Amino acid sequence: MRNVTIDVKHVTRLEGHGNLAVRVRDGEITSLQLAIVESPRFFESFLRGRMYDEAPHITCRICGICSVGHTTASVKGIEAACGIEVSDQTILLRKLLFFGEQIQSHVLHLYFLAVPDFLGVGSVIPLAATHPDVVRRALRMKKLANDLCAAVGGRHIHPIAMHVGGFTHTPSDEELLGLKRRLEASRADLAETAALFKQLQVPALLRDTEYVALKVTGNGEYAFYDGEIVSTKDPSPTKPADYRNRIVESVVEHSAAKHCRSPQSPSYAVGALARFNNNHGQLHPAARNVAGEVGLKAPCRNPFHNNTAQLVETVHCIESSIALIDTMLQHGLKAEPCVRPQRFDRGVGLAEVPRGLLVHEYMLDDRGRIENANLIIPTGQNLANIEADMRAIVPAMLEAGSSKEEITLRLEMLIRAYDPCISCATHFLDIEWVD
Amino acid sequence: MIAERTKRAARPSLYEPVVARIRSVTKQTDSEMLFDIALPEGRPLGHQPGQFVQVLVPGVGECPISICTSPTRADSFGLCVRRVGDVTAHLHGLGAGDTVGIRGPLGRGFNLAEFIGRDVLIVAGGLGLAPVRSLIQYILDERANFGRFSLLYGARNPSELLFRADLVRWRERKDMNFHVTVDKPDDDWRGHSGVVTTLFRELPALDPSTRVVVVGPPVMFKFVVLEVLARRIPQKQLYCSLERRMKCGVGKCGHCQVNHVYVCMEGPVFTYGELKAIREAFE
Amino acid sequence: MLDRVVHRTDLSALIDELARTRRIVGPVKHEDRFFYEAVDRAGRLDLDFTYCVYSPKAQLLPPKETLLTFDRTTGNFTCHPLYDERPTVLAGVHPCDLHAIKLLDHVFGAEHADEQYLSRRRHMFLIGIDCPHPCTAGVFCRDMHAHVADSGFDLMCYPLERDQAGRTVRYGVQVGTTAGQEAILYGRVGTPPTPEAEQHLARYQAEKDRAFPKAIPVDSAGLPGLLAKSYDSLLWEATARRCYSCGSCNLVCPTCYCFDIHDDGALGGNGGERVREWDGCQLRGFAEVAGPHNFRPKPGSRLRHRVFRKGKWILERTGLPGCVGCARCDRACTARISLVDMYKQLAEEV
Amino acid sequence: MKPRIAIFSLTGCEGCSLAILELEDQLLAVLDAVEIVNFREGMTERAWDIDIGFVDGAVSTPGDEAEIRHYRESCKVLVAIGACACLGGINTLKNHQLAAEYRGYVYGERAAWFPTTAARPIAAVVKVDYELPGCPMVKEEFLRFVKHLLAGRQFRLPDYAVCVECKKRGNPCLYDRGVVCLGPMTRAGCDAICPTYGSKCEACRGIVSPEALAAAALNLRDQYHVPQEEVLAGLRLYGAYQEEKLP
Ligand SMILES: Cc1cc2nc3c(=O)[nH]c(=O)nc-3n(C[C@H](O)[C@H](O)[C@H](O)COP(=O)(O)OP(=O)(O)OC[C@H]3O[C@@H](n4cnc5c(N)ncnc54)[C@H](O)[C@@H]3O)c2cc1C
Ligand code: SF4
Ligand code: SF4
Ligand code: SF4
Repeated sequence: MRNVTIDVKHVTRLEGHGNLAVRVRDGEITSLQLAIVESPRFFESFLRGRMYDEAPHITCRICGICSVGHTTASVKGIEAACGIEVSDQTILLRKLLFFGEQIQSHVLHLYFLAVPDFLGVGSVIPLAATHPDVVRRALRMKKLANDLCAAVGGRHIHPIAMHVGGFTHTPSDEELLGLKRRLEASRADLAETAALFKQLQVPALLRDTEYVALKVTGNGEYAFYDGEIVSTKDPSPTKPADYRNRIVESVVEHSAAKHCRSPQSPSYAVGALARFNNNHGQLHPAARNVAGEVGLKAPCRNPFHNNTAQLVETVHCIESSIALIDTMLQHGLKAEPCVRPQRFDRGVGLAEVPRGLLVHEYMLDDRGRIENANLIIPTGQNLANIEADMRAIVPAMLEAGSSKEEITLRLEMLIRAYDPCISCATHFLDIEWVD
Repeated sequence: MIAERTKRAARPSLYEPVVARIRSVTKQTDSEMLFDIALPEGRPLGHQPGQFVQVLVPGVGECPISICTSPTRADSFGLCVRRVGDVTAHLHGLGAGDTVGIRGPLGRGFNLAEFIGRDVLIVAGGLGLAPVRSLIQYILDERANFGRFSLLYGARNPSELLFRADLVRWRERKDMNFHVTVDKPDDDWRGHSGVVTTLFRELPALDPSTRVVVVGPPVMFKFVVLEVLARRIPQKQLYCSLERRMKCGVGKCGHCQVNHVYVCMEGPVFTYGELKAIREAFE
Repeated sequence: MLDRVVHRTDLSALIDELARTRRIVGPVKHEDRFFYEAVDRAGRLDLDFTYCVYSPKAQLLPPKETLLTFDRTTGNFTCHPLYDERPTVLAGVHPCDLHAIKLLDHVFGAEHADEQYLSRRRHMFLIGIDCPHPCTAGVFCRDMHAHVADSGFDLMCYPLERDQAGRTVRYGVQVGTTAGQEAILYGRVGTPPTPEAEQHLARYQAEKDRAFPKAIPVDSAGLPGLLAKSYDSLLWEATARRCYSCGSCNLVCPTCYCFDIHDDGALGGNGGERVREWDGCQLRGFAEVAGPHNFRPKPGSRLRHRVFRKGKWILERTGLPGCVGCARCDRACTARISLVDMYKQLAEEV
Repeated sequence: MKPRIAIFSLTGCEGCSLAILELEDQLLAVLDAVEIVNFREGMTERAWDIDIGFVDGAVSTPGDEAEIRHYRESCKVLVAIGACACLGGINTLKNHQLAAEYRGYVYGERAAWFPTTAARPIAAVVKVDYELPGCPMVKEEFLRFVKHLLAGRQFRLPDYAVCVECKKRGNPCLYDRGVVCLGPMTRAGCDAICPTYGSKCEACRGIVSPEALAAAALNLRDQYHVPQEEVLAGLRLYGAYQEEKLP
């Protein structure tokens, strides 16, 4: 098979809209694009002129799945710009909320978006009939994560209680205790999930990739909320405010979307696997155990193993949530007023959201209004890398005599493995489809 | 919904309906159906003409409907229901053998003591015939206890006439003075046409002691009252029936309150004299 | 007349004793406001509270409750009423709210008794706490003769003595019912009142009388007359221009008891329930019927309806005041529409 | 026959579609009662013979416009879910800026490469049968909607303000703490979730009635001295802004 044309309009089981187009002529890839057709949203534009404390509420509307992540990066960016130091309690609560979202998002991705591929069905819906226990388990874990978010933030999608400077609500001891019990009970579900993933055949793909993530140096924790930028090619840490030294946004000829590269590589990857590759030593022991069980070893360069890394991170987040709740119960939570701004200036907030490194940068005027904003979303950073992976997969599969359908499915699986959150795309271009 | 511990109390809840069975459903017009309903063991409802019941369709809701048969008749009672919303639409979907919840009889009906031995004039417009039909039947069943009896009935057009079988029978009766009219006659209509007030021409002179009942839409109500008062009938002898939103039907939920009265308790039947003190009733 | 004198710790012990077979509900402080809340022991209550933002109405007529569950099978159904019969001690009810509960008792206990309300009420032990001075500015309980209560409680506690921190340390207790009597005897709390304590109470009451000012131009007996002359006042429409029709004034009011009933069916299956929920005459759809026709479409007529209910109609129907002057409605109104202001303006008009 | 359901997304964050998946406890019962035949975010299969279509997101490009017309043709009942679909949502913030400005700011010289229009609720383009507002849509309301539809009952949105739910929950009122909350003028149905978690209502479910909006204009200016532009900025956030209705 020398000529292949693959067109997938609106790749399914993705957050947002993406089109895939591959042209192979005489065994050579003549064009390959993952095009983002999500409507442009102009967040950076309409943030301008709004008050500083509105930024988290506005930017969390970038994406329903990672709204906690956006809120977190946003409050951190604004706080940096306002010289606000939040209390230890606030940080504890933020981390717990963050874990809630991490679990929620990973479970959703693993069970609803990825598992159907492995089990050869089109969605989770038929699984309700064929594998009811699997679906029930997925819903149970998702609900636990949701309730965790709700107890801290009011709800998971677009959290309410988290503001610049602190929280307007604190969960009660009873709520925390209840959640802790359920988190502990969920270990059984995690074990079953690990067992399920051990059975699944993960396609192989090895390509030299740079993995970029936040890292808390020293004996610090596995980075989600805090950290500096590192990568598998350049482990020296870069401060959040200097993120532009590590992330170069650029325009690529063949694609209408902005791509990202690093000083070291034309493309790089962020996300669960990137975090695992950089920070695996800081995982909770239970998570490390599961990594061993399912055979995930750092450095792992197979992007399909992003799912496996998500599973490992889910274990880490559950265990860390239990520890966080213990700390909270020990110290007791009290209502605290939100910390007020000291100044209005420039600030950068970074966070490792489920899909990878998220950047929120703000410039405020002297009345606290947003003058400029720059938001870099994980999926934007991964796009170039996804395309590079696809360029490696297609010739290899053609070589192996795979059919067009097999190639298409494999490419879709690859895209889904990155769990791209296309509705997050703040500055992707909308392109007209040309055949 | 509530995590509270709950159990059955010794006394019954006022919100618990009696489960009653529909014996038959008869189509009246395109939007009205007549339901014949029996309580368990043929128990009589024990109502007065002019009272109403709360009808429950579980899962949909409850609504007040006037009882349109006389307590002197049979071991069942009638409800004539116009389809306007959720509950009424679901009622229209039910058939013989189905069950509904019934609470009642509720409210204050016609004060029969006031009517007995007197001339009676009933003027009904549209669906207003339903609540007064119980009184009409009562008078006809106890005909000897009343004086001269006249009934004027108006509908918008012939297809909206209710209780057609009754209309035929009433017309044939010698012991009542019955006239019917439609606002907009069609080609087949042979009877009187025009608004209901035009039927007053067909009436003999009214005795000043006549008890008059007027039930119908607000506009009709106003013009009929003018006709009646012009014939020097005292306001306290003039009766009408009010409609309001109702939830509990027993003077608690507040929805049917009009100024100081609860329509479900002091009404739905009021004399015009009483109504005048209820200013909001005319707003 | 006092029946007992108890120390604050005795009162706590008494409540805890009662709570061996009952839940405890009473004022709990959150930031600087008090709310009725279920607690596990009396020590969590703050009986020196000023006022509770919400009245105890919610304890007797919950914002939302299931009246019946039903089960539908083809063409047939059965209904099961539900009751909340948890024995409860409601500790810390001010006289105004005791008056309000009396009104609720009357409304729900009268003709067509509401067993869902009454069963809850019958299982409620009420401990009143008298207020030595107005709980906050703007109240007009005195004008409504609701600043003192001589019945409607199981026990009534008069705060006779305070410590330096302003906490009541000694209460004079008056027994209102045999249940109250039994609780005192069974709990063996406090000491019999001495003549000195009686004098103390007399002094307390005299001081209280001076502490409660007149706040509106007429009292509860004069209100019906004032309102009768004000039906056509332009004040209603003028004031209502600011009214959101948000119903907050209704819902926080201890004497507003209007409700809605609706059905909630289960998804798939034949079960479901009939649910009662708070409603309020200020809400736009309150008097709306199918059609749709709204019998009270204008905010001005709704506002007038509420004020007439509070000041005139309930009193005339029940003989009990329809408003106890707690001013919760005034405080809850974010448009700052105030009964006190309206009464003052109406009095100036006539 | 189970009703055939589809879930579509236009310009938005897809949080409303996600909220359906977050019904966890009732999701299996919902899946039992209906047949989902088209849901890009959650499944590969797609069908176009649809009884009820739920759409989240606003119409903000010519592409969206074509899509929504196609959905309208394919669905017997069309339901707008979420603030974006019902009110235009947060996307409408750009409507208050000059197009050249907001496009150029994000895309620089290449702004001309792609088309965009003012963000609009979908009812501005096609007939919408029901709206379930909120940012995100309230999943309990979605469930109530589905139950009503399955039982053949008419679905109505609450026609009262958020304060009602706040009171039923026994929340302290934010005005009591000096915070100007938009609850009194906003349509309820969210169970007052924001005030319950200590945050002011931001009117994501839209204005409850013209009278309430008029009252707000008077009260916020006269009683709370909030400058008009701040009131407008607040109401613009989720598209609840209704310039023509302000007195
Ligand atoms: C005393 C009395 C007697 C009545 N007698 C009859 C009769 O004999 N025949 C008949 O067809 N109709 C009668 N009605 C009107 C009937 O009650 C309404 O048409 C019915 O409530 C509409 O309910 P629905 O659920 O179909 O409409 P929806 O619009 O879906 O009603 C929603 C809810 O609003 C309330 N509601 C709506 N309209 C009314 C209304 N007009 N009155 C009271 N509550 C209302 C009900 O609680 C209802 O559940 C009477 C009303 C009253 C007050
Ligand atoms: S009307 Fe106002 S002052 Fe009177 S009892 Fe109700 S809330 Fe209190
Ligand atoms: S609280 Fe105020 S604004 Fe709300 S309905 Fe009552 S009077 Fe109107
Ligand atoms: S907090 Fe907001 S929504 Fe709640 S009662 Fe106050 S004004 Fe109304």
